[in-house]
Amino acid sequence: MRGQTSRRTILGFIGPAVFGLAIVGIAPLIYAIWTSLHFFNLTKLKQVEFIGLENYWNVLTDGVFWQAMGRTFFLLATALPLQLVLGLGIALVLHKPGLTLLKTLARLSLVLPMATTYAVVGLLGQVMFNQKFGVVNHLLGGANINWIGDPQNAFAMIIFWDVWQWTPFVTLVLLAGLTMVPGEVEEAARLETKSWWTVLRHVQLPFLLPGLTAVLILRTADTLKLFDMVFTLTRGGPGAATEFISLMIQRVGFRGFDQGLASAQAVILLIITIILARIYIRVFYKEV
Amino acid sequence: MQTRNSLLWQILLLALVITLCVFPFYWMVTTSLKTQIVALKAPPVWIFEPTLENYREALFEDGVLRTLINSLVIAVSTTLLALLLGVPAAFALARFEFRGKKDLWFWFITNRMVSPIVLALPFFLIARNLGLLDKHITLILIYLTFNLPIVIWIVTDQFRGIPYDLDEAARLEGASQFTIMRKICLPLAMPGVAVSAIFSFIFSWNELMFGLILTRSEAKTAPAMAVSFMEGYNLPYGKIMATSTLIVIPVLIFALIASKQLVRGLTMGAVK
Amino acid sequence: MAAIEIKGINKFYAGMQALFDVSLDIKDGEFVVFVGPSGCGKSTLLRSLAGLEGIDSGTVSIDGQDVTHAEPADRDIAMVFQSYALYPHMSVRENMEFGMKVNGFAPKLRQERIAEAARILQLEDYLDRKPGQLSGGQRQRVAIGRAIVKNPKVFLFDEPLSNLDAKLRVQMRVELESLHKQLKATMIYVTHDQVEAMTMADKIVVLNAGRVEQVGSPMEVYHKPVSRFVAEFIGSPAMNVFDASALRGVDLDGQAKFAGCRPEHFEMAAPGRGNLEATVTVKERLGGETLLYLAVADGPNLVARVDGDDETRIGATISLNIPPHRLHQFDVNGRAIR
Amino acid sequence: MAAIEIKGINKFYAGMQALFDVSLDIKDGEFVVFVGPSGCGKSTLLRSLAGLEGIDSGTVSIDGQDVTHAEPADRDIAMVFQSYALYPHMSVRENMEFGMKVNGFAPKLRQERIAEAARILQLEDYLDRKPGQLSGGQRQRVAIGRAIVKNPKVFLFDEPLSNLDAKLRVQMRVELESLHKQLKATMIYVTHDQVEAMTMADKIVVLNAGRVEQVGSPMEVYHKPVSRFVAEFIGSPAMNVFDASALRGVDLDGQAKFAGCRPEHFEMAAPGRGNLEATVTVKERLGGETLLYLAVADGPNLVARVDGDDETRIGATISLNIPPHRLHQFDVNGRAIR
Amino acid sequence: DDGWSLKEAAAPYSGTTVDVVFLLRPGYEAVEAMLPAFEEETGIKVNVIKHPYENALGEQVRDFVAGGDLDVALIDLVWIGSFAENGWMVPIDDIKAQYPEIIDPDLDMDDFFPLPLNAFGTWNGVTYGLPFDNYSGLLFYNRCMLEEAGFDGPPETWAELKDTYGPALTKDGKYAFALQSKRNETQSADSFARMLWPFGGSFLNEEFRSNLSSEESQAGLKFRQDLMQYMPDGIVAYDHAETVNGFAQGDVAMITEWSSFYSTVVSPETSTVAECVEIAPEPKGPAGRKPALGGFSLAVADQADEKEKAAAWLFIQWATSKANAREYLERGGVPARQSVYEDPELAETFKFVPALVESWQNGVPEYRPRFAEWPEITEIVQEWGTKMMLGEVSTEEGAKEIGDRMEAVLDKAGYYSGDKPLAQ
Ligand SMILES: Nc1ncnc2c1ncn2[C@@H]1O[C@H](COP(=O)(O)OP(=O)(O)OP(=O)(O)O)[C@@H](O)[C@H]1O
Ligand SMILES: Nc1ncnc2c1ncn2[C@@H]1O[C@H](COP(=O)(O)OP(=O)(O)OP(=O)(O)O)[C@@H](O)[C@H]1O
Ligand SMILES: [Mg+2]
Ligand SMILES: [Mg+2]
Repeated sequence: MRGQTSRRTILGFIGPAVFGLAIVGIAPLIYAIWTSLHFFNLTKLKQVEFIGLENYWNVLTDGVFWQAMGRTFFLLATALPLQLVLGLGIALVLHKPGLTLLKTLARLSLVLPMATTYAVVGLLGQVMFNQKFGVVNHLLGGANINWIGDPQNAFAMIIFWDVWQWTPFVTLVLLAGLTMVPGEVEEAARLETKSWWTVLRHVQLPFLLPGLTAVLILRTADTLKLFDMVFTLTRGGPGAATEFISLMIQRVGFRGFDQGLASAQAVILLIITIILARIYIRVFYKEV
Repeated sequence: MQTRNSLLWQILLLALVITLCVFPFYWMVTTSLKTQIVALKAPPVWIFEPTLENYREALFEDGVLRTLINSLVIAVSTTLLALLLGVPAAFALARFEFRGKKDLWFWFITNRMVSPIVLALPFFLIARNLGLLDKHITLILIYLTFNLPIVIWIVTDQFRGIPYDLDEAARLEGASQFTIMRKICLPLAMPGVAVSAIFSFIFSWNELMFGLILTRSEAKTAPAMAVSFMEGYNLPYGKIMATSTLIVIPVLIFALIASKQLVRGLTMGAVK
Repeated sequence: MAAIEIKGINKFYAGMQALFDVSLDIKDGEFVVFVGPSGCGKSTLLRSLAGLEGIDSGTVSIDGQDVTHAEPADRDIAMVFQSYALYPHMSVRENMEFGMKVNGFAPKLRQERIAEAARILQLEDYLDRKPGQLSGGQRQRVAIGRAIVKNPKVFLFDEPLSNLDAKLRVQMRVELESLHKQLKATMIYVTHDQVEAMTMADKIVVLNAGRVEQVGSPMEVYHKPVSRFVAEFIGSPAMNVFDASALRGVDLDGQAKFAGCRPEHFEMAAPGRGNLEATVTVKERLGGETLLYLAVADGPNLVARVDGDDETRIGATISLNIPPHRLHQFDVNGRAIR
Repeated sequence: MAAIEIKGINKFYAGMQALFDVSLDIKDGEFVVFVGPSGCGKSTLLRSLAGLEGIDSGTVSIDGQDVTHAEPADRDIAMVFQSYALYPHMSVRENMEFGMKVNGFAPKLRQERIAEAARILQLEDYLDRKPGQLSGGQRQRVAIGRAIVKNPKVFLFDEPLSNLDAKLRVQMRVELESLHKQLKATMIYVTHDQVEAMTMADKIVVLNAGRVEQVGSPMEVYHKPVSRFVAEFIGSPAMNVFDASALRGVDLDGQAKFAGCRPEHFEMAAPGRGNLEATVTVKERLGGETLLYLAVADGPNLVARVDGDDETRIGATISLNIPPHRLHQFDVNGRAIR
Repeated sequence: DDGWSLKEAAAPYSGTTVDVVFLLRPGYEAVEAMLPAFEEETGIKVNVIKHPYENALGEQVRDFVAGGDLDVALIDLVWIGSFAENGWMVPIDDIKAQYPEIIDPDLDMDDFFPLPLNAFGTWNGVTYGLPFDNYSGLLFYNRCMLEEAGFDGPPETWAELKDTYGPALTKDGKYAFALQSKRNETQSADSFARMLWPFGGSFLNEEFRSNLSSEESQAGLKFRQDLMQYMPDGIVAYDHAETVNGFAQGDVAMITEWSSFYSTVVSPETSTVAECVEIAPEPKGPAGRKPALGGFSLAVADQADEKEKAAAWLFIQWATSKANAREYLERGGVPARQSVYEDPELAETFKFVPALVESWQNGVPEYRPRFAEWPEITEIVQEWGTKMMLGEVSTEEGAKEIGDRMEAVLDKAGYYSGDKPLAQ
């Protein structure tokens, strides 16, 4: 009977969302795709012309684009594992019984980074990581580390803030997954072994997979979209050390005004994201 | 059966987590109470005479108050709209069988992945043509592109976790699908709805790019205001941090109130 | 209060057939119990009657009206789910009220019916509690109450007492029986509990792998099973069925391949004079009665039910008689021979 | 194969006391059954033994060794959970193998044990299925198999058969008993099923609201309940307990406030000559036996268990005798008077 | 006086609203403070939309492209080519022709310093904007620190700054010099270009090809690399604010910054070295004194309707007028009116005035190329300029990258195919 709901009913439920999203999502996207096939520079609108896939070709052969892409994936490859490991660790501790008050407190404070505006994180980063008057160097025993002006350090700083901001999210998703493990299943495993790792790997992990997939998809998409925090913190600098793909697209599209090229870059970015999401779902989102 | 040692480790880790989460926030608040001279002291000072001058200036001279109200109106409206559109769609995805369901679900999710930079200019031009620039409604609508997917994702999973028995019982009693959703499933999916509302609110509240490009003054949002102080000429750190604090506090209150729901609603499909 | 006619129902799940040409006549006001092993299609049949499950062929009529394609809500049926399916966020009162509300009953009538049902089910003190604050038995009663207030033509119960402990089960069983007397509605009841089936049913329907195996009164299916399947399914402990050749001095039908006797129908015979000679291997004392597990040399293992005070020792050899009217005979396909 | 000594266990849940000073001696190889009403602390006690639940005072020793603070994994205990608690993502084989694998058993040994357990439990055909693809009974057997392959000193079963239908229950009960004989392990078994408790136990422990009410052999608790609570809890249908004043011509103890008699122990007397005069109100025919529900004028409602062929009519008045050795007497606090 | 008054001229336009983008800089704050008087007198409402510099161009471009609300174009020196080619501004002559009655008889175009008027008011011989917020690069130096190190005056040449002052002033966590080089317009305008011109280099040669690999350009860029040893670490992350802060906190002895920072470094509220601040023109290079030049003019936007155009003009004319120049200066702005600086007393309160006036005598208008392609080119310069400074590429490699990419942009724009005349 689950298959027998009338077409009209289904449409009634799902239609408004599809329609709404189509208008606000698809129409601009189509426009962007149209732009990507043109020479479309905001300051030279008199010269708009159809140039086929030239923008795409230019993007795909542009070393700077791929460097930004590489940087972005490097960030993903460093920050995401950190977030997963830390998030998992904290989730496991929070999941254990006992220490109720402290754990409630910890759970509440996890909300703080999540709720902090991304742009504010960058501003805060400027204040805290300032070489001279920043509290971070001060806490490191008066170290004189040049965080913002040194390519490696700036990158490390971005990783720090990304981890700071998103580990709580990962933690909460994984914690939710852990609470889904039936208590007796977990206990059955604890009768067999003392090793938390064995319990995690063989018993809890399968329950975490849907949440992990969600985290992977969302974090990947968000890293590829990462803009606000870096923009306010380093603006992609020093040099191009923290110029991630979205900063680059923003620069091309809104500072260089070449919307055609920027659209092409963005469309390529979207395709990459979708492919990755599909892969994640295929690899990880198996049914428990 | 926990050994004393493992307890100790847990306490340490939790303390570290709490400190790391809270400290930047603490620093933001204290910096917002400093004058520019104190804020720039090296090494940084921990004890100083706090001033509310930054807040006064931000709120009453630079119009941060108005942008906060704008952000509030926009974030609340878009969240409500996303729930209004998303909850029924989630119900359909969880409860009905129809062709292309999986693809439709994925398409919804895909919207969450589109970079705002792609949509910003087209939306700007469209909004301009419709006379919708610098209007709340514009942001309320475009924020749907990332709120609706989140609502649909989380709420679909919550609906899936509700025993189908309940639907059937209600159907036998003559309830329509809409009544079943509203009276039976929605109350039970509340944790998920709450979480999706929190995230929807947080994401909208924090959004910068659209806010920067699609508004100017009438509908200017708080994050757009905060970065507008970032003139390379002069960085009024105290004022920036005061604005930041003002931005973070509402969403924080909102999130803390609802934090009880957070874990229950974030199962992301782990219900099996 | 309605007669139900089921004609030739077939039901498939994703290519797998769950019901095979099921036909049944249920009289107005009858109490019908469906029994059968797990997975035989009891719930499927019930759900098909309710309209919760579409059927692939066949018809269902209620009171002479074809409802095969009617919406569940239009069939005037109430169903009590095995899992209760109470709305967890509504109070007991709201649970009962919901159906009447969506059907536009006047508030006054709603309150009257709820009060009446609560009285019958002794739920008066719990009307404002949520299901989570009730014990299993109380939840069960709420689920029944939700069905009662609807005042339907037909009640469907899907294993409604399976989650209760022995004592509560007995209580509830008696309550349901008196309810049936009071309301005179047609009731269809799925259970895997022998005692429930035997005590409550006007008519028992034994299902086997999606087919109706036998329909009859409790005593009929108990005393005159049409097949080995029914014989072994009804009664606890089950009927002893064994190769007919193990019997001595019994007049068997020519077709008889298997013989059967219920544990409680064996009679002790003088040593060497019975139809079977057996050794006691295990003795289970249940208080009021005792089960003897018996081994027949080169023959079947049997169970006999004897008095609670029985003094037979383990290892003892005893001689058993099967009174002729207690003997069941089955042919090679397991069909009973009369 | 281990003796278990429990001394003065107290257990609190968030301020609420769940176990009160529970002490028990369980001999090596004994089969002990815990019974008691829902919420009385059976599971809590079992879980405390397994170390899954910390206790607030008291000690637990296994084989003379204090394990009060040992990790669950170090107690050499296998537990079969009421809900099976199978690992949903592992096949039957992997479910059984998991414990051995993490404890570093050699692959060959693992396969041998699994094969052996699968043979005993008739699971050979299902080894590669996931739990979701099994019927309830099969899942149950996998859970037991997972315990068996561990070859532990102590087995704990928490209502392991509660989800099975009557037939499967009987089968599994017998299988568990023979397993006990074969392995000679100490087994502790929680159930609310009367038959299981009576047939399987060497020793029954009756729990009431977190306290041990009585410990004894099945026949002891059946025939010599120490309190009204035990008397009414053990046996189905329950013992009839009523105000002693309703009895005629019986020699009662001076302290006796309540009298009791089990349904199966009434004897028919000549009209007017029994200890009680009663009217039959309801008659339940269960096949092998019949239950008579009786009303005593101005007195209690009783249940009597009589022969399956009993011909008494509803509405008939009958006279009942209680043989003196079948009469139970309780004082005003519900303690049995001997 | 022929009886012209602002009030009367503005009467037909009373009630009109003029939308204009302002920056968060001292000159704009000065005018904002003066605005109520204008609004009261004219009945014209000026709606100020504030943006940081980095956002101001994008905001305006989008608005003009979409036919938005802005009635005034705020034109940076490097934007004028783009704005003019897109027809987003109205030439002043057109205004004069169309609205003769609102032209202030005392407009006196000749009173503007020719350099700013030419550089950020004029394109291809047509004047669109009146100089409003005007900068010249100046050398700010900390007299006390210099004296302590034994210098009694500022360096005269860049080489002197590096070779003599550099080693002497860089010690104990203090630095001789700081050059704001953050990767945005600051990098190309304040850092990269600043070192090209004094050494005889330039972005482009006569044929509009890259001149960055020329000996002179390379000399300048190499000099910048060398000079970094006397600058704080992470100078590539320094924007104006950090540089000025460093100076104001006494960590840096000398900076080359815009005139408009004067108020910041002499105010005790923001500076700990207010007493020691002195100003000099930027040092000379082998090619002479070529100080940085920057600034903004205001022009009437083409998209405004008739009334708004008139009102916009009235506002622009008022804001840049001779009559208001003194007040503007005193409130922290830097007017481009020659007449206002003639008062000799001024140099005592505003120490930067002599240096400023001197700088505007011999600046380079095309200090940064002003053509329409600059927004794209500056992005290229910013990226590779910072990479050079970080040592990720050599000055030669960097110059080549910038050159190639810049030429590609120019090629696409049609300069080489002859579709477009070689501007400037
Ligand atoms: N939704 C479904 N999809 C596919 N097969 C199903 C579905 N529901 C039931 N079945 C199959 O149909 C058959 C009958 O199922 P049904 O639930 O009617 O059994 P039942 O008699 O109620 O058993 P039980 O006593 O265990 O409740 C079973 O073999 C079952 O596996
Ligand atoms: N985690 C817990 N927190 C608080 N109270 C609990 C918890 N677990 C059990 N209890 C309480 O402790 C008492 C004993 O519970 P326990 O689970 O041992 O009962 P039980 O005898 O196993 O009952 P059942 O037959 O219903 O399984 C009950 O009153 C129960 O409400
Ligand atoms: Mg069923
Ligand atoms: Mg229990």
